[in-house]
Amino acid sequence: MRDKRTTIAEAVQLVEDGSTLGIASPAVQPEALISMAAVREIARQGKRDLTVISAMAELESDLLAGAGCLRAIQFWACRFFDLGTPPNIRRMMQAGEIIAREESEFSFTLGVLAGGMGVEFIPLHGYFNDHLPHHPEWRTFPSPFDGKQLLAVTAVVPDVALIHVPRADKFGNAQFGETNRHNTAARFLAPHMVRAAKRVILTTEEIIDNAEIRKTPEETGILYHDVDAVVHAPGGAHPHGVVGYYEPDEAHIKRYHAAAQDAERFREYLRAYVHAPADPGAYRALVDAE
Amino acid sequence: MRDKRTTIAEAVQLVEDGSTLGIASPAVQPEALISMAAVREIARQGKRDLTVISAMAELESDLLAGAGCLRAIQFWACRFFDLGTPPNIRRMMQAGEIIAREESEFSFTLGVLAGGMGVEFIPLHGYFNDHLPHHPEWRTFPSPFDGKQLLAVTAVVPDVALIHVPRADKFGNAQFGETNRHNTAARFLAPHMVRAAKRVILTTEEIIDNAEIRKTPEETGILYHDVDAVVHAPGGAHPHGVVGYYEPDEAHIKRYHAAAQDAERFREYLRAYVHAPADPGAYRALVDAE
Amino acid sequence: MPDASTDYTVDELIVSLIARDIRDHELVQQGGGTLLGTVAVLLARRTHAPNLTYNYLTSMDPIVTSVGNPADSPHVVSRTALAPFDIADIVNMCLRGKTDVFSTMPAQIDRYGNVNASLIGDDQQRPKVRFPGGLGITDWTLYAGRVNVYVPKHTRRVFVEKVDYVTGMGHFPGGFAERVRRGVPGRGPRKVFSNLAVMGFDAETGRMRLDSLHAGVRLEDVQANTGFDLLLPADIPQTEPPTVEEVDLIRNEIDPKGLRKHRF
Amino acid sequence: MPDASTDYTVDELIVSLIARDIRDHELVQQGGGTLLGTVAVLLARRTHAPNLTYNYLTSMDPIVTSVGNPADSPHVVSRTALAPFDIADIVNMCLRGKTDVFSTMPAQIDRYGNVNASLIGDDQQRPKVRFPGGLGITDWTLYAGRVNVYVPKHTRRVFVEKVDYVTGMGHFPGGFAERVRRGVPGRGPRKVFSNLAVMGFDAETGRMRLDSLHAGVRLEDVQANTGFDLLLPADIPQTEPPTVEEVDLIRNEIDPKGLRKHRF
Repeated sequence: MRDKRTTIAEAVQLVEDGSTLGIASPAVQPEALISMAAVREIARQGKRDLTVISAMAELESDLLAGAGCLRAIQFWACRFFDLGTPPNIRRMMQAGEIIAREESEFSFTLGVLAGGMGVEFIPLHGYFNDHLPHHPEWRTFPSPFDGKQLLAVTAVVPDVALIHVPRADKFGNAQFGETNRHNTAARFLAPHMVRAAKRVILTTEEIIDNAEIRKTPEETGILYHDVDAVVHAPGGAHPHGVVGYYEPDEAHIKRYHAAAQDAERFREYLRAYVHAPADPGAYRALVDAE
Repeated sequence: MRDKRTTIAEAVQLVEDGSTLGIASPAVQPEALISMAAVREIARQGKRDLTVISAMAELESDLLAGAGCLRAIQFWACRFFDLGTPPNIRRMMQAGEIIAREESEFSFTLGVLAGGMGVEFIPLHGYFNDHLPHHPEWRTFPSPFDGKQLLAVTAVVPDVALIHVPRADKFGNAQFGETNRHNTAARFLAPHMVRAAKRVILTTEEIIDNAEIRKTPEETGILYHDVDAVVHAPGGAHPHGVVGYYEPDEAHIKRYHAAAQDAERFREYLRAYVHAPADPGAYRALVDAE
Repeated sequence: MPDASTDYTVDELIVSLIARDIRDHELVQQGGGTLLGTVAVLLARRTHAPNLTYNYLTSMDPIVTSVGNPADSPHVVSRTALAPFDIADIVNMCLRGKTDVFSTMPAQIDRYGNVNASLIGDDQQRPKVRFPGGLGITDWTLYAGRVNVYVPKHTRRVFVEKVDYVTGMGHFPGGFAERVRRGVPGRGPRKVFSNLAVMGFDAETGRMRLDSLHAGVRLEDVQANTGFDLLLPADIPQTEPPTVEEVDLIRNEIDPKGLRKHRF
Repeated sequence: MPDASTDYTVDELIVSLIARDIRDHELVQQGGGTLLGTVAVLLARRTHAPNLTYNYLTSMDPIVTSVGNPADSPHVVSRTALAPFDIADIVNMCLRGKTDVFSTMPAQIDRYGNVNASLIGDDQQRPKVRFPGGLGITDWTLYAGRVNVYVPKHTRRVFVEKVDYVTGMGHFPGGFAERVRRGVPGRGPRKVFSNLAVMGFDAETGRMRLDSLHAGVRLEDVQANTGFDLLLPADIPQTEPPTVEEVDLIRNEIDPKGLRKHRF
């Protein structure tokens, strides 16, 4: 095991223009494993032409959309909490500026499972709908058993996956804490998305000793060999919450939603929250002061 | 949810001659989820031409072999604790009387995963060895992506799966207790094998109220809708152990191993332990008295 | 016979219709976005289907008796469930044919029961309106035993000749047998409950058929608000109203805050 | 340079050879049946590879310092691991190329490094001897980075012209490149450590090659006990002995009960 600690600015160098970005798992309030610290840094560094793979594309994908980082989004839903389609995504998809790779819960899950298991694809029978033409990465083929048409749901293998966890050691062994117990969607998707990815950026509320990890091995959700960069970023899920650390910041989420309604106001938001703070610590000081 | 309680004799009627039988998971001493109560009843009822699917075929498969119930065994290992190949299996395979469908840990696991997920198969790349000709249920086919040869590891779908658990309610919701925590092989294979099967016979140390299940939902490993028969069979894993209930019966395991060395002595064993006791209660009284 | 209610709203009628389609001992899949569907499940459990179970977001069969209280939130009730349930559990349960019925409220539905929850417009990559998308609608229309659809406002904007995006697959021209022939395990859309009528599907042609009209609704009202020709039975009965007991349970015990009325 | 031992047994030599092939920071897969392999992993960790990790049956990287004590049993040490590990974890870790090295002791090995742990005899469905089978040998020879093989008794019964059953795949005629061409991710057998010699494989032909002779062993001893022609290098060096420190660690700290000597 190697020490993988670095800064968020360094870590995000792993994300190249044109690459695919896996969001570990959807937010299920009051819990999220979404690394907003990494998302903000990606926007700050002005990455381009990314494809985000996010089961439920929400604030994180919307921020990247509004910052001009995205070419496409692969999702089973894109919604902003209970407020409908995320504003930037809605506006930009309706303008034809972002490609929608909509699919279903089952195909998304099987794709992530295939990626996490290390197999090429998982075959799905009887899959008929309008998602198919929007997934050039999929293939249809005859079953080797009965010749009926099957869909090869291609393994999801993001170039980089992002995750924010409560606790990790410097090697990247990470524990989800309470989030693992209640957010059962996260429990499946997060470890599989992390395993599936070629590179993983992990941000964490706390860096703990490896000996602490070994006191409760049954809590470990991610192992060091699947992680490439470990960044200590307290508050790194904000405005999402992290159970046991902080609640979702509902006021900020509303402010975001209002700002994202038009491109000009959103540029203001980006200036204030993405470009002005020098790092996750400065961002935290800013939102704590509000 | 329906009350599925029945006797072991009734439950085993679900097993038809010629069918496939899934053993939920291997014994990892001192723990097992193996329903020896159901295995003994199958032998007692003289079922024929069964194919056992057991990751690590051991005492349970050897008993069925010696009782003349088996046509084939599908396994990644067949070994009797630390004592080499199980005696009846060894003798009968060497006589060509039982077909060996040996495979590897990975193919077996992927087959059970496919069965538990409800997909036709899982594709495995680069699988070259001598297991292939012994698995007529598998297919090779060209990858729909790059044309390279893939193995379709066919979903394992046993006609009937057997499992013995510490606690279950009358509907078949079952909790593994301590076994779930230490026996991580069981933790994956057992629920998937149960899900994969067309019918499931569940024997249990205790029948508890449904309200008890709901007090610790996170302990539940099997859900009612995957279970067809629930049999209250205390001691039903013997001579295996069940953590928190009883230890493995090492003396009995040795006695079994000695008896199985030749067919005549094994008939004696079957008379004493399979045919003489009228039911799991009588069996338990017999071995408790030893 | 239980007393038919004479004092009910159309949302209560639809709750009753969805509930009555659930049979005892069935396993119901209930999404998070459709609270009316949850009310129907709870009603069925309180009336003719006490042994049903349902998958409620992240847990299996939690004990829920009403909607709209913090104590009924998925996180809290999951502590009374049979088991926590993750997305892989949901997938494998359904692909193995265990999930009996699901209900959904799409933006559009066409004559074959194809449903759209994705977008409005001719160009799927430059739509007039982008919706949040289908979540599991695609999957349950293909893999659950059957699906019921409800529509709060029966208009030509919802009942269209052809949906702009097939989020959930309906029937094929060629009828119910065509699903079997193509290896689609689920039976697909069974009933459509709107504020005007109940519709089903014709087994031979897969086309939508009028089954009954709600009290006070005329055939012309339905036809004028449907963007395609409905098949018509020889006799058009009136929709069975909810019972007094059902309305009382819905209104006073299960959903006293009226959350079911969203979009009605 | 550390002091070479002059007082060591062949099992200690083989432990040292397996250990030295493990590089620091590598992830080692260790089966349950091969305790000598476990001793080698623990030795590597105590010497040149302090940052290696290993998957020990049902847990990932438990803290184990010796073998043969009840306190070292997999169940007990798993409480000090990074995480519990189930069979699906093992599969996905290896299929994704994370597993670096594995060692195994087969019943037979042939000139291409095919290994047999399944049976002896001409008829695979009516063998002369049925063994317990290969467990994960098949998988690690295909999907782990590389595999080392050890043989306690170098004889013609073990080193055979053609194995009776290919439990684990060796190299193809055509050499190492043929694995890549056929889409086999792992590099397969790297070294064979017997009680007489160290063997490797020729990249161009995939055939077994003599690398070194243990002290006191003559080339003829090896050839007489090998059922096929070994490729021979121009110069045949003597196998590097273990160091004094290694022998001391093996004998006195890691495996004082001598469990590594099983089958030697």
